[in-house]
Amino acid sequence: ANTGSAPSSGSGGTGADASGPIKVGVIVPLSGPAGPNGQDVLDAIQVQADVVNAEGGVLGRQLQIVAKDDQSNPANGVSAATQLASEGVSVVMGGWNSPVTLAIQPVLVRAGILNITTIPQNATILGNADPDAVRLNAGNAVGAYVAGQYLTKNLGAKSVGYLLENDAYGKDLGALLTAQLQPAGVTVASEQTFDYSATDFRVPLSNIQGAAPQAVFSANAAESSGMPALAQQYARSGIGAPHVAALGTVSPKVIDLAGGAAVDGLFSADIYFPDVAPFNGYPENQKFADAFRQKTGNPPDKYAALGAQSVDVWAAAVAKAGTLDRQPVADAIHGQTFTGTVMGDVTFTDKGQMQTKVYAFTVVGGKIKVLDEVPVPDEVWNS
Amino acid sequence: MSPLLEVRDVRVRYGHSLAVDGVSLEVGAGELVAVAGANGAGKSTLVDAVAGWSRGRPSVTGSVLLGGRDVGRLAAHRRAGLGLVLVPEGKGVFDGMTVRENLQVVRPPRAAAGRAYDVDDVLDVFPRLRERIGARCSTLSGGERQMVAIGRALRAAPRLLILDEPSVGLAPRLVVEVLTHIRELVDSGLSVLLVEQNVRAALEVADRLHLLDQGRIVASGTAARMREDERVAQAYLGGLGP
Amino acid sequence: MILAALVNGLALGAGYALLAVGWTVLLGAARLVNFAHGQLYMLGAFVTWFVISRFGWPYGVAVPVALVVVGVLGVVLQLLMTRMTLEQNIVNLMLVTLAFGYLLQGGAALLFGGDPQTIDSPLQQQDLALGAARITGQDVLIVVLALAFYAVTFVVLGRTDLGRMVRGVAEDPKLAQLYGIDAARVYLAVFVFSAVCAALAGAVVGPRSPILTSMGFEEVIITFLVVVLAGVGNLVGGLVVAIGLGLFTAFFGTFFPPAYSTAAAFVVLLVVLVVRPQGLGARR
Amino acid sequence: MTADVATRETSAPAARRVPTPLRALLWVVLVAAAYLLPAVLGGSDRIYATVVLVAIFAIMSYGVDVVLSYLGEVSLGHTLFWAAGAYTTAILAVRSGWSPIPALLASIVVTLLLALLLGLATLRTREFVFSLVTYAAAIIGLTVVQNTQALGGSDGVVGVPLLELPAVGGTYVARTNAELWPIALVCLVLVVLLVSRFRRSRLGTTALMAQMNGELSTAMGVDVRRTRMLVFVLSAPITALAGWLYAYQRSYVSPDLLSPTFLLFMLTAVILPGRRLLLGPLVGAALLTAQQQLFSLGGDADKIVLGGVLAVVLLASPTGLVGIWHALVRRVRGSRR
Amino acid sequence: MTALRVEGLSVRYGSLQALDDVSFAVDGGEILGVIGPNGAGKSSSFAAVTNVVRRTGRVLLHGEDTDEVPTQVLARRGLRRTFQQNSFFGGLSVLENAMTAFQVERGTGLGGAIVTPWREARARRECRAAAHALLADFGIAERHHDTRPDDLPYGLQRVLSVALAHGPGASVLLVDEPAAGVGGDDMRALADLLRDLRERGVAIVLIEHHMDLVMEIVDRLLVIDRGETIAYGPPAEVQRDPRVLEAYLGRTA
Ligand SMILES: Nc1ncnc2c1ncn2[C@@H]1O[C@H](COP(=O)(O)OP(=O)(O)OP(=O)(O)O)[C@@H](O)[C@H]1O
Ligand SMILES: Nc1ncnc2c1ncn2[C@@H]1O[C@H](COP(=O)(O)OP(=O)(O)OP(=O)(O)O)[C@@H](O)[C@H]1O
Ligand SMILES: [Mg+2]
Ligand SMILES: [Mg+2]
Repeated sequence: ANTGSAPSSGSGGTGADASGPIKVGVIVPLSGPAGPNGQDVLDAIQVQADVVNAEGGVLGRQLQIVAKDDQSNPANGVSAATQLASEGVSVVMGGWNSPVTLAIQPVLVRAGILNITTIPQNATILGNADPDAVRLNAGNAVGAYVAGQYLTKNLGAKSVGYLLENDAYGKDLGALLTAQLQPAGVTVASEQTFDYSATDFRVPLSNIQGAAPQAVFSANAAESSGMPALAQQYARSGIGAPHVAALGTVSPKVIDLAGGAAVDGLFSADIYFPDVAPFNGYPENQKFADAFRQKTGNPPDKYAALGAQSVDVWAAAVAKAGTLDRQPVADAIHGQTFTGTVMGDVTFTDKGQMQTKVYAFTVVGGKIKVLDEVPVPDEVWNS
Repeated sequence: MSPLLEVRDVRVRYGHSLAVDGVSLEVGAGELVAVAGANGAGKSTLVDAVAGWSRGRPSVTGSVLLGGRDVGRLAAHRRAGLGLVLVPEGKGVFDGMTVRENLQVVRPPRAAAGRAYDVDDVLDVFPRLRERIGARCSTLSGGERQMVAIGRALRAAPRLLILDEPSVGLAPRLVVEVLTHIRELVDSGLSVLLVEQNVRAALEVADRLHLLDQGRIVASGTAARMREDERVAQAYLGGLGP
Repeated sequence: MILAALVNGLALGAGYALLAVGWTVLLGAARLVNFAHGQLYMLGAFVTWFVISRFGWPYGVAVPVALVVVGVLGVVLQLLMTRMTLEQNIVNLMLVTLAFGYLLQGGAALLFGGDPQTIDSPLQQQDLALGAARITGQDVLIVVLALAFYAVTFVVLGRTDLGRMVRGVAEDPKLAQLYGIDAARVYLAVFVFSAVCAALAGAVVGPRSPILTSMGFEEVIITFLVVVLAGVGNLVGGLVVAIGLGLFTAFFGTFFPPAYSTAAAFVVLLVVLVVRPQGLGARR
Repeated sequence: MTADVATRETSAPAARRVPTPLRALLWVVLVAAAYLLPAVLGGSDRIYATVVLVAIFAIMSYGVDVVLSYLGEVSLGHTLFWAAGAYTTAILAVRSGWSPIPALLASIVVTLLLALLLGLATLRTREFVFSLVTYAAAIIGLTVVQNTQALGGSDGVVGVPLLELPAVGGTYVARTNAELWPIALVCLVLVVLLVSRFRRSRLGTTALMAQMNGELSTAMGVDVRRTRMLVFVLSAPITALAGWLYAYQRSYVSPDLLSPTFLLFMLTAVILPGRRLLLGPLVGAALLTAQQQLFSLGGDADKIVLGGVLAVVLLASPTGLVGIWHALVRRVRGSRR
Repeated sequence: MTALRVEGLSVRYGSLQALDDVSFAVDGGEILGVIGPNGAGKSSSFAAVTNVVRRTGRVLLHGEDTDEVPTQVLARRGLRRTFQQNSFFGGLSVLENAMTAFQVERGTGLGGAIVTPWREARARRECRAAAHALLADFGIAERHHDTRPDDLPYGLQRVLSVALAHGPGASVLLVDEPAAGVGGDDMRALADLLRDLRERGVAIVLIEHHMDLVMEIVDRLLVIDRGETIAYGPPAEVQRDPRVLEAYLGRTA
């Protein structure tokens, strides 16, 4: 519906200079609460670009990373996208949160630049303003499916309490999860909502305690403050029921901030763990993880891996398409399979969603202990 | 004995205009000196400068000595602490406080020179205030505020009290009462510099009078002499005088 | 359930109260709407963290250090603003403090980094169970400190000359000079007091959850709400409103989605101020 | 208390009054120069995006300016009108396919109603109470928008179509920022005209009177409440117009419109140059936007720059940049003498 | 018809009866003096007549009842007042202050200012001219026009207050202690000014503590003490009233 005019070819999609380095735009938050995470992603992208460059680059040209700070805010995201467009980037990696991504999509579509969305999980990213959108992170449907499986199969809960962020992310997850639990005869004992910025959960927690569910599901994407606070306060609230946090909300950093072993027993799921099988068996991952450790001194987390993955996948797609133009490259990703990436072998749905393996894990002694893979059917990835 | 207050060659400028132009005067211990002059003569500007205070931003030169000590560089609150107390022209009370609070804010200086009035003493001087003691000053009548302002100065037990047109807005009967009371205070040792439009009333109580015109002292003398003075009589005591 | 809400509300409200006490005095005395209040709170928390993690000093030592550091910062800020405060240029004061807020936030982000941190307070590890409700030792500390600060401030302002001086300066700083009051000094004292209170709030509320250099804005707004709702300079009102707000949040969250409690508090505020523009506790 | 500039501004024409036709010509030249400015600066999309944003943000700030300069109140609720303009436009355009002009009219109606409501609520409030009540309204607005699925919730409304205006011989479609620029400029010029007429109208005068001395103006026949109400209500659609433009420019609206970012922008844009200056908000918006778009140092450093500049300017001169400018001029003149 | 007729005016502030059943009337071309001790309720009577405070009793302006008529509407109908404390638009120059008095009524509405800017320009010129004339009329010299009211000599400030109140032409003018703090020549000028206004048919109510001024220019005198009328009549008569001597003038007068 948006810009019927579609990519006006040649306006800026490909770098003006066909022999110099290829510019790769990155839009992530580099300041504010999400700044450190954004920096990680940027570092990973740089690391992976170096890896690609060392192997001869893309189409025989070197990659050059151009990063902009979106300050987690759509207005800045838009100006970052405009700037990148005028600097002649060939692709933009990123958009941290959903609103930023939704805001930059039209700009990039008009400028004829492909966007590879790394982190956001909301359903609205795919199939809206950007018909060629590509998303790497698992969406809410997957998150809800995995949580549902875990709550019913592994924990055998008959009643579940919800702790949800009061926005599209949290509500979406809640609704999707309920749709799964209801047929299985599981009741939602209590649904508590809180602001993204909340750090004090005593009220919702005491409500949950009052409702006495057999398990509790939480969706809190505020990694640097809200989620650790929630995990910690939950652990100390005296609620006996197991706490299952939504897919991707429990990173090693969250566990650290929440007090390490203090949150032992917390369950969650994710799509990447650098040092655990099968990831430690992928050579691409090892190469990346080593380079990342060397650059930053830390192991890569899921976000970093997704950043690297975006470069990896895009470079492979360009190689396949033999051009930098938006449409052919997008076509080389949608519905295609890539082997030997940082995250192993991955397939993209027709809509542009990357399919990966999902693993459940729990916290033991303040460390992540990966449990089993939770197989996710294709139709969930496709939804 | 050196005078209590000595003002030497004070000049005050508002931007380009010279409001006070080289005024020197003295107030001895236990003396009541009046300054009179037409509107805009510079009386308020002069006494404000003596107190180191102003609502505007004038530039002041010259020196002010209190008991032989140069206080010309001190901020207004420091001078107040030394016993140089000014009741400014117009609004001189805290509107949002009650009458009692206004009288209480003042803490008499430790080395009080004069007799420190307590709140009750002030109420004896202004019986009308007794009825309004709990009222916020913003609700007072014009005259009542003036009473509070003067009362507050009495509480401060000043060595030198400067009153800028204390009779403004007071009923005729009260004007006389207030000035008489001030005279009594002076007789018991207080020094007062009094600015008055009401020259006739001022001459009733003052020891000496300076006549100010366009920022300069144009005539000075004892009250008795000034009462005889042609110019004073002409300008202030004739026809439609106050 | 009700007991839990009560305890939760009290713990929340005490935090608000501690955050608001300084500003209540400040607004009463200097008519200063300090939009940097939240950043001073943030600094209180971060300096505490910094002292603990860098020098390994215990929490009990780090807190006073933070208070001193923020207090000194308060001195600097107020000295910069002295002329403006004396002239009572209220709109500009609002905006200058806003600018200070930016500066402090940007500066802290560069200085302390963007990572979230946690303050190690031994009291945070102590749990107390009150029937169905649980509170930590830290919560108890906050409640005690809040009550103590209000009591002391109340006595100091209500019963001493200092209190009357502060009120006189609030009324008319120029005139106050004629009463022998050094208005600039009073402003300085009040501002520093308020900065230290904010820092204390940050240092003792901070251990409850991870701290970020970007925090502060919400805190300003909550404080603003408490202070204005209480009525300018009304201390008792401030305490009552702060605790009331905590209880409101807790009880509202018990019966409605907790996410809406801030908005609900603002609806209440709107209604109250429309009916009583001078605030709940204003004498008039 | 802060009228220094104002009076200089309003009383100076007596001394240096430029004849009206010449002044009109001057304005025309100025507008023409503004129109050509981005082309002169290189005409890249980035430049056009910047100037379009300057225009939009300036219009947005003029709403606050009217309230701040003429009522003397700091409105923290104008993001509400800004968002109302953008949301009304986006929803009508995306969901109901309304074209821009009707969407604009609808936006104005919606904001007028909002302003009327908020105006009634703030009728008796002054100073920080006014600020807080308007802020409360903005917070409530944010919560409502974020949680109402019909308004797009936290994800906002995506896919606002291109701005198409009827023009001679078909329609004018603004596909790029360069094509949007003339429209934004026209809006800006209209708003500046409106504000300048407002300043000279009875409403402007009575508002100033009410701000400076309510009691006296009542005694002189001014209905203070009505004046305050009218000025407040007038300010809202100005900001809403900016929201309308922004919805098309960004093609996406989300609750971030109600975030403090825009609020602080508006206030700073008005205050930095100095209050009660006709072109003040424009200059302020231009400075801020240029810094953020063209000379950004990253979020944290930008905060330091913005806070530092604002603090230094206000501390050095209560009347903003213009005060500093006057002081400089005076010094230069003085030294020449 | 009497310009202003006040019957049984009473005002309470909480427990304080500031004004109790006071009646008076004043006609065009007449000056009514109001005197009384401080806090007697004089200024309150102005506030009551202009409906600024809640009052009981009847106030008739040119025969019309003014109950519930807001202050600003009364002002536009010609009932205007000055304040005991100087009150101006501090940010504006003296001339601009004077202009406001005309712009309230003659300024162009927003619509007019947009649609017919030339009319607005003309109206503004007219207001400026009227303001010039007003200031000239009240003897405020041209050289003061660009200063701030607060920087005017005090005597002129009082005159400016009266000028602002008179504005485009008050029919009933309530002046509250215009001569407070004014002396000598300025006082004489003020007296002439009030007489001049009387000549032009304005009905004036004058609160004043300067008995010389009062005795010289008022036609009738009302004396209030503690909110109650204690005398009302020709000045010479009132001045001899023992109650007035006792309550107000003291032994001197
Ligand atoms: N803030 C100010 N800015 C500029 N000029 C001022 C200011 N205050 C006073 N002036 C000028 O200084 C001169 C002296 O004023 P001042 O108030 O001292 O006179 P005054 O003798 O006290 O008169 P009054 O009897 O009316 O009080 C006047 O011409 C006045 O206009
Ligand atoms: N708004 C108010 N609230 C409470 N009391 C008030 C209010 N306004 C005036 N008063 C009181 O009412 C009484 C009459 O006041 P008013 O101002 O009318 O006196 P006045 O006759 O004008 O005196 P003055 O000659 O001193 O100006 C005073 O005692 C005053 O304190
Ligand atoms: Mg004087
Ligand atoms: Mg009076």
